[in-house]
Amino acid sequence: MNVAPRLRLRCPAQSRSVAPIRHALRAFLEAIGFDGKCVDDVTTAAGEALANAVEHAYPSDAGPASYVELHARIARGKLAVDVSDRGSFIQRERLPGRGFGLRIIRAVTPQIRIDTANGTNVRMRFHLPKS
Amino acid sequence: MNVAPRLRLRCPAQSRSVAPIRHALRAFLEAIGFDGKCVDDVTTAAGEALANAVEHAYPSDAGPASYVELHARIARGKLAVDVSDRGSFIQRERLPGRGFGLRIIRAVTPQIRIDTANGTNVRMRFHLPKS
Amino acid sequence: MSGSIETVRLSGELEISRKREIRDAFTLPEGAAAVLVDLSEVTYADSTALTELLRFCVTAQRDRIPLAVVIRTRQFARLVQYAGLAGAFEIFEDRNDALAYLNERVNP
Amino acid sequence: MSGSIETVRLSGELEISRKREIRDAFTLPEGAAAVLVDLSEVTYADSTALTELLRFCVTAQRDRIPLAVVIRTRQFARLVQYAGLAGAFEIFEDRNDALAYLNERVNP
Ligand SMILES: Nc1ncnc2c1ncn2[C@@H]1O[C@H](COP(=O)(O)OP(=O)(O)O)[C@@H](O)[C@H]1O
Ligand SMILES: Nc1ncnc2c1ncn2[C@@H]1O[C@H](COP(=O)(O)OP(=O)(O)O)[C@@H](O)[C@H]1O
Repeated sequence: MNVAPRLRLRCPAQSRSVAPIRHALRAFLEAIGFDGKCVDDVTTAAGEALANAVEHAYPSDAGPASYVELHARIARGKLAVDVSDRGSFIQRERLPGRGFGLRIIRAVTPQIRIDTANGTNVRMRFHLPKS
Repeated sequence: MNVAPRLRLRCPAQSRSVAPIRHALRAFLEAIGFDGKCVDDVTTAAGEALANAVEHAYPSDAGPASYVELHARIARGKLAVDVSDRGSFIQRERLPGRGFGLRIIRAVTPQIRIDTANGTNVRMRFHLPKS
Repeated sequence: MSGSIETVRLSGELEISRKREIRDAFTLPEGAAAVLVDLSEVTYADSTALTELLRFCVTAQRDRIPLAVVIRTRQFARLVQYAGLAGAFEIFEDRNDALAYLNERVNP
Repeated sequence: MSGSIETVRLSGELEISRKREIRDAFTLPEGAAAVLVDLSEVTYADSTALTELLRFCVTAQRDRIPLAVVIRTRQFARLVQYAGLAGAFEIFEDRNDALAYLNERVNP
Protein backbone atom coordinates (compact mmCIF):
# COMPACT_ATOMS: atom_id res chain seq x y z
CA MET A 1 0.00 0.00 0.00
CA ASN A 2 1.14 3.54 -0.75
CA VAL A 3 1.56 5.42 2.51
CA ALA A 4 3.12 8.63 1.21
CA PRO A 5 1.71 11.94 2.50
CA ARG A 6 -1.16 13.13 0.41
CA LEU A 7 -3.75 15.91 0.29
CA ARG A 8 -6.85 15.72 -1.83
CA LEU A 9 -9.45 18.45 -1.76
CA ARG A 10 -12.57 19.06 -3.78
CA CYS A 11 -14.62 22.22 -3.35
CA PRO A 12 -17.30 24.14 -5.25
CA ALA A 13 -15.78 26.21 -8.08
CA GLN A 14 -16.43 29.53 -6.36
CA SER A 15 -14.01 32.33 -5.75
CA ARG A 16 -14.48 32.01 -1.99
CA SER A 17 -13.12 28.45 -2.18
CA VAL A 18 -9.68 29.48 -3.35
CA ALA A 19 -8.24 30.93 -0.14
CA PRO A 20 -9.30 27.99 2.06
CA ILE A 21 -7.85 25.48 -0.41
CA ARG A 22 -4.65 27.46 -0.47
CA HIS A 23 -4.57 27.50 3.32
CA ALA A 24 -5.10 23.75 3.41
CA LEU A 25 -2.24 23.25 0.95
CA ARG A 26 0.01 25.48 3.03
CA ALA A 27 -0.87 23.51 6.15
CA PHE A 28 -0.15 20.23 4.38
CA LEU A 29 3.21 21.46 3.08
CA GLU A 30 4.18 22.58 6.57
CA ALA A 31 3.16 19.20 7.97
CA ILE A 32 5.51 17.42 5.58
CA GLY A 33 8.43 19.72 6.29
CA PHE A 34 8.38 22.40 3.58
CA ASP A 35 9.05 25.93 4.67
CA GLY A 36 9.66 29.54 3.70
CA LYS A 37 10.10 30.18 0.00
CA CYS A 38 9.15 26.63 -1.02
CA VAL A 39 5.75 26.89 0.66
CA ASP A 40 5.22 30.36 -0.80
CA ASP A 41 6.10 29.29 -4.33
CA VAL A 42 3.96 26.17 -4.35
CA THR A 43 0.95 27.95 -2.89
CA THR A 44 1.43 30.88 -5.26
CA ALA A 45 1.39 28.55 -8.27
CA ALA A 46 -1.52 26.52 -6.97
CA GLY A 47 -3.41 29.71 -6.08
CA GLU A 48 -3.16 30.89 -9.68
CA ALA A 49 -4.32 27.57 -11.08
CA LEU A 50 -7.23 27.50 -8.63
CA ALA A 51 -8.21 31.06 -9.49
CA ASN A 52 -8.25 30.14 -13.17
CA ALA A 53 -10.49 27.14 -12.59
CA VAL A 54 -12.90 29.26 -10.60
CA GLU A 55 -12.83 32.14 -13.06
CA HIS A 56 -12.69 30.50 -16.47
CA ALA A 57 -13.63 26.83 -16.42
CA TYR A 58 -17.39 26.97 -16.05
CA PRO A 59 -20.18 29.11 -17.41
CA SER A 60 -21.24 31.59 -14.72
CA ASP A 61 -24.52 29.81 -14.09
CA ALA A 62 -22.90 26.40 -13.57
CA GLY A 63 -24.56 24.37 -10.87
CA PRO A 64 -23.29 22.24 -8.00
CA ALA A 65 -21.51 19.90 -10.41
CA SER A 66 -18.90 22.59 -11.01
CA TYR A 67 -15.97 21.96 -8.73
CA VAL A 68 -12.26 22.42 -8.49
CA GLU A 69 -9.91 19.81 -7.12
CA LEU A 70 -6.43 19.93 -5.69
CA HIS A 71 -4.27 16.87 -5.28
CA ALA A 72 -0.84 17.13 -3.66
CA ARG A 73 1.51 14.28 -2.85
CA ILE A 74 5.10 13.17 -2.80
CA ALA A 75 5.80 10.88 -5.76
CA ARG A 76 9.08 9.76 -7.27
CA GLY A 77 11.16 12.24 -5.32
CA LYS A 78 9.04 15.23 -6.29
CA LEU A 79 6.15 17.13 -4.87
CA ALA A 80 3.29 16.70 -7.32
CA VAL A 81 0.45 19.22 -7.22
CA ASP A 82 -2.45 18.85 -9.64
CA VAL A 83 -5.23 21.41 -9.91
CA SER A 84 -8.13 20.25 -11.99
CA ASP A 85 -11.64 21.13 -13.01
CA ARG A 86 -14.26 19.56 -15.27
CA GLY A 87 -15.01 22.69 -17.29
CA SER A 88 -13.62 23.72 -20.69
CA PHE A 89 -10.27 25.35 -21.29
CA ILE A 90 -10.67 28.64 -23.15
CA GLN A 91 -7.85 29.15 -25.61
CA ARG A 92 -7.17 32.82 -26.25
CA GLU A 93 -4.55 35.35 -27.23
CA ARG A 94 -2.77 36.92 -24.31
CA LEU A 95 -4.20 40.40 -23.80
CA PRO A 96 -1.84 43.18 -22.72
CA GLY A 97 -2.14 43.98 -19.01
CA ARG A 98 -3.48 40.61 -18.04
CA GLY A 99 -2.83 36.91 -18.37
CA PHE A 100 -0.28 36.87 -15.54
CA GLY A 101 -1.63 33.68 -13.99
CA LEU A 102 -0.07 31.14 -16.34
CA ARG A 103 3.09 33.22 -16.57
CA ILE A 104 3.49 33.13 -12.78
CA ILE A 105 2.79 29.41 -12.66
CA ARG A 106 5.45 28.77 -15.31
CA ALA A 107 7.96 30.99 -13.51
CA VAL A 108 7.77 29.08 -10.23
CA THR A 109 7.17 25.54 -11.42
CA PRO A 110 10.18 23.56 -12.62
CA GLN A 111 7.98 21.06 -14.43
CA ILE A 112 4.48 21.67 -15.66
CA ARG A 113 1.95 20.09 -18.01
CA ILE A 114 -1.49 21.41 -18.76
CA ASP A 115 -3.96 18.80 -19.87
CA THR A 116 -7.14 20.11 -21.43
CA ALA A 117 -8.68 16.91 -22.73
CA ASN A 118 -11.29 16.63 -20.01
CA GLY A 119 -11.64 19.98 -18.27
CA THR A 120 -8.32 21.54 -17.32
CA ASN A 121 -5.68 19.69 -15.33
CA VAL A 122 -2.62 21.72 -14.37
CA ARG A 123 0.04 19.20 -13.36
CA MET A 124 2.92 20.80 -11.47
CA ARG A 125 6.05 19.08 -10.16
CA PHE A 126 8.35 20.71 -7.61
CA HIS A 127 11.71 19.75 -6.19
CA LEU A 128 11.69 18.57 -2.59
CA PRO A 129 13.52 20.88 -0.18
CA LYS A 130 17.07 19.74 0.59
CA SER A 131 17.14 18.43 4.14
CA MET B 1 -19.53 10.57 -10.66
CA ASN B 2 -19.60 11.86 -7.12
CA VAL B 3 -18.75 15.57 -7.11
CA ALA B 4 -19.43 16.37 -3.45
CA PRO B 5 -16.81 18.46 -1.61
CA ARG B 6 -14.16 16.31 -0.07
CA LEU B 7 -10.89 16.59 1.85
CA ARG B 8 -8.47 13.73 2.20
CA LEU B 9 -5.17 14.16 3.95
CA ARG B 10 -2.44 11.74 4.91
CA CYS B 11 0.55 12.82 6.97
CA PRO B 12 3.29 11.21 9.04
CA ALA B 13 2.03 10.23 12.51
CA GLN B 14 4.03 12.92 14.30
CA SER B 15 2.79 15.44 16.79
CA ARG B 16 3.82 18.30 14.53
CA SER B 17 1.38 17.02 11.87
CA VAL B 18 -1.70 17.60 13.98
CA ALA B 19 -1.97 21.40 13.83
CA PRO B 20 -1.52 21.61 10.04
CA ILE B 21 -4.13 18.90 9.46
CA ARG B 22 -6.47 20.75 11.76
CA HIS B 23 -5.83 23.97 9.87
CA ALA B 24 -6.53 22.23 6.57
CA LEU B 25 -9.80 20.85 7.94
CA ARG B 26 -10.79 24.31 9.19
CA ALA B 27 -10.02 25.78 5.77
CA PHE B 28 -12.08 23.08 4.06
CA LEU B 29 -15.05 23.60 6.38
CA GLU B 30 -14.94 27.33 5.73
CA ALA B 31 -14.82 26.70 1.97
CA ILE B 32 -18.00 24.67 2.15
CA GLY B 33 -19.85 27.21 4.27
CA PHE B 34 -19.45 26.09 7.88
CA ASP B 35 -18.73 28.77 10.41
CA GLY B 36 -18.32 29.73 14.06
CA LYS B 37 -19.21 27.06 16.58
CA CYS B 38 -19.66 24.34 13.93
CA VAL B 39 -16.11 24.78 12.65
CA ASP B 40 -14.76 24.91 16.20
CA ASP B 41 -16.58 21.77 17.28
CA VAL B 42 -15.61 19.68 14.27
CA THR B 43 -11.95 20.73 14.44
CA THR B 44 -11.91 20.19 18.20
CA ALA B 45 -13.19 16.62 17.80
CA ALA B 46 -10.89 15.86 14.87
CA GLY B 47 -7.96 17.42 16.74
CA GLU B 48 -8.48 15.01 19.62
CA ALA B 49 -8.73 11.99 17.33
CA LEU B 50 -5.59 13.07 15.47
CA ALA B 51 -3.68 13.61 18.72
CA ASN B 52 -4.64 10.11 19.83
CA ALA B 53 -3.42 8.56 16.58
CA VAL B 54 -0.12 10.39 16.89
CA GLU B 55 0.28 9.61 20.58
CA HIS B 56 -1.02 6.09 20.97
CA ALA B 57 -1.32 4.20 17.70
CA TYR B 58 2.29 3.38 16.90
CA PRO B 59 5.32 2.27 18.88
CA SER B 60 7.60 5.28 19.38
CA ASP B 61 10.20 3.95 16.95
CA ALA B 62 7.70 3.41 14.14
CA GLY B 63 9.08 4.25 10.73
CA PRO B 64 7.73 6.14 7.73
CA ALA B 65 4.89 3.66 7.34
CA SER B 66 3.22 5.20 10.39
CA TYR B 67 0.72 7.76 9.23
CA VAL B 68 -2.53 9.35 10.18
CA GLU B 69 -5.30 10.11 7.75
CA LEU B 70 -8.24 12.48 7.77
CA HIS B 71 -11.14 12.18 5.40
CA ALA B 72 -13.94 14.75 5.44
CA ARG B 73 -16.88 14.93 3.06
CA ILE B 74 -20.56 15.63 2.80
CA ALA B 75 -22.48 12.38 2.52
CA ARG B 76 -26.17 11.65 2.97
CA GLY B 77 -26.95 15.05 4.42
CA LYS B 78 -24.21 14.87 7.04
CA LEU B 79 -20.65 15.98 7.36
CA ALA B 80 -18.59 12.82 7.70
CA VAL B 81 -15.13 13.09 9.25
CA ASP B 82 -12.99 9.97 9.63
CA VAL B 83 -9.65 9.97 11.40
CA SER B 84 -7.71 6.79 10.94
CA ASP B 85 -4.35 5.20 11.54
CA ARG B 86 -2.84 1.77 10.89
CA GLY B 87 -1.51 1.21 14.40
CA SER B 88 -3.13 -0.72 17.26
CA PHE B 89 -5.82 0.57 19.55
CA ILE B 90 -4.72 0.33 23.18
CA GLN B 91 -7.65 -0.60 25.40
CA ARG B 92 -7.25 0.69 28.93
CA GLU B 93 -9.05 1.82 32.04
CA ARG B 94 -9.65 5.53 32.21
CA LEU B 95 -7.12 7.03 34.62
CA PRO B 96 -8.20 9.92 36.85
CA GLY B 97 -6.95 13.28 35.59
CA ARG B 98 -6.57 12.20 31.98
CA GLY B 99 -8.43 10.48 29.16
CA PHE B 100 -10.29 13.64 28.18
CA GLY B 101 -9.79 13.12 24.45
CA LEU B 102 -12.50 10.53 23.81
CA ARG B 103 -14.80 12.26 26.27
CA ILE B 104 -14.48 15.52 24.33
CA ILE B 105 -15.02 13.76 21.01
CA ARG B 106 -18.18 12.11 22.34
CA ALA B 107 -19.47 15.41 23.75
CA VAL B 108 -19.31 17.26 20.43
CA THR B 109 -20.11 14.50 17.96
CA PRO B 110 -23.77 13.60 17.47
CA GLN B 111 -22.87 10.26 15.89
CA ILE B 112 -19.63 8.38 16.38
CA ARG B 113 -18.25 4.91 15.78
CA ILE B 114 -14.77 3.76 16.61
CA ASP B 115 -13.52 0.87 14.53
CA THR B 116 -10.43 -0.87 15.83
CA ALA B 117 -10.27 -3.86 13.51
CA ASN B 118 -7.42 -2.53 11.38
CA GLY B 119 -5.71 0.28 13.24
CA THR B 120 -8.11 2.82 14.69
CA ASN B 121 -10.79 4.52 12.63
CA VAL B 122 -12.81 7.20 14.42
CA ARG B 123 -15.90 7.79 12.30
CA MET B 124 -17.69 11.01 13.20
CA ARG B 125 -20.91 12.36 11.70
CA PHE B 126 -22.05 15.95 12.18
CA HIS B 127 -25.23 17.82 11.27
CA LEU B 128 -24.91 20.30 8.45
CA PRO B 129 -25.43 23.92 9.49
CA LYS B 130 -28.93 25.19 8.81
CA SER B 131 -28.78 27.59 5.88
CA MET C 1 -1.51 35.82 54.80
CA SER C 2 -0.16 38.36 52.32
CA GLY C 3 2.07 37.95 49.28
CA SER C 4 2.57 38.42 45.60
CA ILE C 5 0.31 37.35 42.79
CA GLU C 6 2.41 35.87 40.02
CA THR C 7 1.32 35.40 36.42
CA VAL C 8 1.78 32.37 34.19
CA ARG C 9 1.02 33.23 30.57
CA LEU C 10 0.70 31.09 27.45
CA SER C 11 -0.59 32.11 24.03
CA GLY C 12 -1.30 30.75 20.55
CA GLU C 13 -2.41 27.18 19.96
CA LEU C 14 -1.99 25.00 23.03
CA GLU C 15 -1.85 21.56 21.53
CA ILE C 16 -0.06 18.27 21.43
CA SER C 17 3.14 19.44 19.72
CA ARG C 18 3.72 21.94 22.56
CA LYS C 19 3.10 19.46 25.38
CA ARG C 20 6.53 19.85 26.97
CA GLU C 21 6.48 23.64 26.76
CA ILE C 22 3.01 23.72 28.33
CA ARG C 23 4.06 21.43 31.14
CA ASP C 24 7.17 23.53 31.82
CA ALA C 25 5.16 26.75 31.87
CA PHE C 26 2.65 25.33 34.34
CA THR C 27 4.93 25.32 37.36
CA LEU C 28 4.41 27.34 40.53
CA PRO C 29 6.47 30.55 40.36
CA GLU C 30 8.94 30.89 43.25
CA GLY C 31 7.34 32.60 46.25
CA ALA C 32 3.89 33.01 44.69
CA ALA C 33 1.01 33.51 47.11
CA ALA C 34 -1.46 33.19 44.23
CA VAL C 35 -1.23 32.55 40.49
CA LEU C 36 -3.02 34.19 37.62
CA VAL C 37 -3.02 31.77 34.69
CA ASP C 38 -3.42 34.15 31.78
CA LEU C 39 -4.60 32.16 28.76
CA SER C 40 -6.47 35.08 27.22
CA GLU C 41 -4.33 35.03 24.09
CA VAL C 42 -4.76 31.30 23.50
CA THR C 43 -6.41 30.76 20.11
CA TYR C 44 -7.02 27.02 20.37
CA ALA C 45 -6.59 24.37 23.04
CA ASP C 46 -6.82 20.59 23.10
CA SER C 47 -6.96 17.94 25.81
CA THR C 48 -3.18 18.06 26.18
CA ALA C 49 -3.53 21.63 27.44
CA LEU C 50 -6.44 20.65 29.71
CA THR C 51 -4.57 17.74 31.21
CA GLU C 52 -1.57 19.93 32.01
CA LEU C 53 -3.77 22.71 33.37
CA LEU C 54 -5.56 20.25 35.62
CA ARG C 55 -2.26 18.87 36.85
CA PHE C 56 -1.15 22.43 37.64
CA CYS C 57 -4.36 23.18 39.54
CA VAL C 58 -4.05 20.04 41.61
CA THR C 59 -0.47 20.94 42.58
CA ALA C 60 -1.51 24.46 43.52
CA GLN C 61 -4.44 23.20 45.55
CA ARG C 62 -2.16 20.84 47.44
CA ASP C 63 0.06 23.80 48.33
CA ARG C 64 -3.03 25.94 49.14
CA ILE C 65 -2.11 28.50 46.50
CA PRO C 66 -5.19 30.01 44.90
CA LEU C 67 -5.27 30.01 41.12
CA ALA C 68 -7.44 31.92 38.64
CA VAL C 69 -7.57 31.06 34.95
CA VAL C 70 -8.38 33.65 32.27
CA ILE C 71 -9.92 32.14 29.15
CA ARG C 72 -11.44 34.29 26.42
CA THR C 73 -11.49 32.05 23.36
CA ARG C 74 -14.85 30.37 22.89
CA GLN C 75 -13.36 27.15 21.57
CA PHE C 76 -11.27 26.83 24.73
CA ALA C 77 -14.19 27.71 27.01
CA ARG C 78 -16.32 25.05 25.32
CA LEU C 79 -13.51 22.50 25.53
CA VAL C 80 -13.55 22.83 29.32
CA GLN C 81 -17.30 22.15 29.27
CA TYR C 82 -17.01 19.18 26.93
CA ALA C 83 -14.34 17.64 29.13
CA GLY C 84 -16.62 18.01 32.14
CA LEU C 85 -14.11 20.21 33.92
CA ALA C 86 -16.14 23.41 34.30
CA GLY C 87 -16.08 22.95 38.07
CA ALA C 88 -12.41 22.11 38.30
CA PHE C 89 -10.98 25.59 37.69
CA GLU C 90 -11.83 29.14 38.64
CA ILE C 91 -12.31 30.55 35.15
CA PHE C 92 -12.69 34.24 34.28
CA GLU C 93 -13.23 36.00 30.97
CA ASP C 94 -11.87 39.22 32.37
CA ARG C 95 -8.35 39.57 33.70
CA ASN C 96 -9.42 42.15 36.30
CA ASP C 97 -12.09 39.87 37.71
CA ALA C 98 -9.48 37.14 38.05
CA LEU C 99 -7.13 39.52 39.85
CA ALA C 100 -9.90 40.70 42.17
CA TYR C 101 -10.70 37.08 43.02
CA LEU C 102 -7.06 36.36 43.84
CA ASN C 103 -6.60 39.61 45.78
CA GLU C 104 -9.48 38.70 48.04
CA ARG C 105 -7.81 35.41 48.81
CA VAL C 106 -4.30 36.76 49.32
CA ASN C 107 -5.33 39.81 51.37
CA PRO C 108 -8.64 38.83 52.99
CA MET D 1 3.63 71.81 -8.94
CA SER D 2 2.76 71.23 -5.29
CA GLY D 3 0.00 69.20 -3.65
CA SER D 4 -0.99 66.49 -1.29
CA ILE D 5 0.24 62.93 -1.16
CA GLU D 6 -2.71 60.64 -0.61
CA THR D 7 -2.55 57.08 0.65
CA VAL D 8 -4.36 54.02 -0.65
CA ARG D 9 -4.06 51.13 1.77
CA LEU D 10 -5.03 47.46 1.52
CA SER D 11 -4.16 44.62 3.87
CA GLY D 12 -4.59 40.89 4.39
CA GLU D 13 -4.83 38.47 1.49
CA LEU D 14 -5.33 40.22 -1.83
CA GLU D 15 -6.84 37.48 -3.91
CA ILE D 16 -9.57 36.55 -6.31
CA SER D 17 -12.48 36.65 -3.85
CA ARG D 18 -11.67 40.32 -3.11
CA LYS D 19 -11.38 41.40 -6.75
CA ARG D 20 -14.12 44.02 -6.60
CA GLU D 21 -12.92 45.49 -3.32
CA ILE D 22 -9.37 45.72 -4.69
CA ARG D 23 -10.56 47.40 -7.86
CA ASP D 24 -12.64 49.89 -5.86
CA ALA D 25 -9.73 50.72 -3.55
CA PHE D 26 -7.40 51.33 -6.48
CA THR D 27 -8.93 54.61 -7.63
CA LEU D 28 -7.21 57.97 -7.63
CA PRO D 29 -8.13 59.92 -4.50
CA GLU D 30 -9.77 63.28 -5.22
CA GLY D 31 -7.17 66.02 -5.61
CA ALA D 32 -4.12 63.81 -5.11
CA ALA D 33 -0.82 65.10 -6.48
CA ALA D 34 0.81 61.76 -5.73
CA VAL D 35 -0.31 58.43 -4.30
CA LEU D 36 1.33 56.15 -1.79
CA VAL D 37 -0.02 52.63 -2.31
CA ASP D 38 0.59 51.11 1.09
CA LEU D 39 0.48 47.32 0.75
CA SER D 40 2.86 46.72 3.65
CA GLU D 41 0.26 44.75 5.60
CA VAL D 42 -0.66 42.49 2.70
CA THR D 43 0.06 38.89 3.66
CA TYR D 44 -0.52 37.26 0.28
CA ALA D 45 -1.26 38.47 -3.22
CA ASP D 46 -2.23 36.78 -6.46
CA SER D 47 -2.46 37.85 -10.10
CA THR D 48 -5.85 39.44 -9.49
CA ALA D 49 -4.14 41.95 -7.21
CA LEU D 50 -1.33 42.48 -9.73
CA THR D 51 -3.72 43.04 -12.59
CA GLU D 52 -5.66 45.65 -10.61
CA LEU D 53 -2.46 47.31 -9.37
CA LEU D 54 -1.16 47.54 -12.93
CA ARG D 55 -4.41 49.03 -14.10
CA PHE D 56 -4.18 51.61 -11.32
CA CYS D 57 -0.59 52.49 -12.24
CA VAL D 58 -1.50 52.95 -15.90
CA THR D 59 -4.35 55.30 -14.96
CA ALA D 60 -2.08 57.32 -12.68
CA GLN D 61 0.61 57.51 -15.32
CA ARG D 62 -1.89 58.80 -17.86
CA ASP D 63 -2.84 61.56 -15.40
CA ARG D 64 0.87 62.15 -14.60
CA ILE D 65 0.33 61.37 -10.94
CA PRO D 66 3.38 59.70 -9.43
CA LEU D 67 2.73 56.53 -7.50
CA ALA D 68 4.89 54.58 -5.04
CA VAL D 69 4.05 51.08 -3.88
CA VAL D 70 5.12 49.71 -0.49
CA ILE D 71 5.48 45.94 -0.45
CA ARG D 72 7.07 44.11 2.46
CA THR D 73 5.82 40.54 2.15
CA ARG D 74 8.30 38.33 0.35
CA GLN D 75 5.64 36.28 -1.40
CA PHE D 76 4.20 39.47 -2.90
CA ALA D 77 7.62 40.82 -3.87
CA ARG D 78 8.42 37.54 -5.64
CA LEU D 79 5.03 37.52 -7.36
CA VAL D 80 5.89 40.81 -9.03
CA GLN D 81 9.15 39.27 -10.26
CA TYR D 82 7.48 36.10 -11.50
CA ALA D 83 4.92 38.13 -13.43
CA GLY D 84 7.73 40.08 -15.08
CA LEU D 85 6.44 43.35 -13.67
CA ALA D 86 9.43 44.41 -11.57
CA GLY D 87 9.93 47.39 -13.87
CA ALA D 88 6.29 48.39 -14.02
CA PHE D 89 5.96 49.87 -10.52
CA GLU D 90 8.09 51.95 -8.17
CA ILE D 91 8.30 49.51 -5.30
CA PHE D 92 9.68 50.26 -1.84
CA GLU D 93 10.14 48.09 1.21
CA ASP D 94 10.16 51.10 3.46
CA ARG D 95 7.26 53.51 3.73
CA ASN D 96 9.58 56.49 4.38
CA ASP D 97 11.60 55.80 1.26
CA ALA D 98 8.37 55.73 -0.73
CA LEU D 99 7.28 59.05 0.78
CA ALA D 100 10.68 60.61 0.06
CA TYR D 101 10.41 59.47 -3.55
CA LEU D 102 6.95 61.01 -3.91
CA ASN D 103 7.94 64.23 -2.10
CA GLU D 104 10.75 64.78 -4.54
CA ARG D 105 8.30 64.53 -7.40
CA VAL D 106 5.57 66.68 -5.88
CA ASN D 107 7.90 69.41 -4.56
CA PRO D 108 10.92 69.27 -6.83
N1 LIG E 1 -9.02 26.22 -15.72
C1 LIG E 1 -9.22 26.93 -16.86
N2 LIG E 1 -10.38 26.78 -17.55
C2 LIG E 1 -10.62 27.48 -18.68
N3 LIG E 1 -9.75 28.36 -19.23
C3 LIG E 1 -8.58 28.57 -18.59
C4 LIG E 1 -8.25 27.87 -17.37
N4 LIG E 1 -7.03 28.29 -16.99
C5 LIG E 1 -6.62 29.19 -17.88
N5 LIG E 1 -7.54 29.36 -18.86
C6 LIG E 1 -7.43 30.25 -20.03
O1 LIG E 1 -6.11 30.77 -20.08
C7 LIG E 1 -6.16 32.19 -20.08
C8 LIG E 1 -4.94 32.77 -19.42
O2 LIG E 1 -4.97 32.53 -18.03
P1 LIG E 1 -4.07 33.38 -17.07
O3 LIG E 1 -2.68 33.42 -17.60
O4 LIG E 1 -4.19 32.83 -15.69
O5 LIG E 1 -4.63 34.86 -17.12
P2 LIG E 1 -6.07 35.48 -16.78
O6 LIG E 1 -6.74 34.58 -15.79
O7 LIG E 1 -5.73 36.81 -16.24
O8 LIG E 1 -6.79 35.57 -18.10
C9 LIG E 1 -7.45 32.55 -19.42
O9 LIG E 1 -7.91 33.84 -19.74
C10 LIG E 1 -8.37 31.45 -19.95
O10 LIG E 1 -8.79 31.74 -21.25
N1 LIG F 1 -5.67 6.00 17.70
C1 LIG F 1 -5.47 5.28 18.81
N2 LIG F 1 -4.57 4.26 18.81
C2 LIG F 1 -4.33 3.54 19.94
N3 LIG F 1 -4.96 3.76 21.12
C3 LIG F 1 -5.86 4.77 21.18
C4 LIG F 1 -6.16 5.57 20.05
N4 LIG F 1 -7.09 6.48 20.43
C5 LIG F 1 -7.35 6.26 21.72
N5 LIG F 1 -6.62 5.21 22.20
C6 LIG F 1 -6.66 4.64 23.57
O1 LIG F 1 -7.72 5.26 24.28
C7 LIG F 1 -7.23 5.87 25.48
C8 LIG F 1 -8.05 7.08 25.85
O2 LIG F 1 -7.83 8.14 24.92
P1 LIG F 1 -8.21 9.62 25.32
O3 LIG F 1 -9.58 9.62 25.91
O4 LIG F 1 -8.00 10.46 24.15
O5 LIG F 1 -7.23 10.01 26.50
P2 LIG F 1 -5.63 10.12 26.56
O6 LIG F 1 -5.12 10.33 25.20
O7 LIG F 1 -5.44 11.28 27.49
O8 LIG F 1 -5.18 8.81 27.17
C9 LIG F 1 -5.78 6.17 25.18
O9 LIG F 1 -5.01 6.33 26.33
C10 LIG F 1 -5.39 4.95 24.35
O10 LIG F 1 -5.13 3.84 25.18
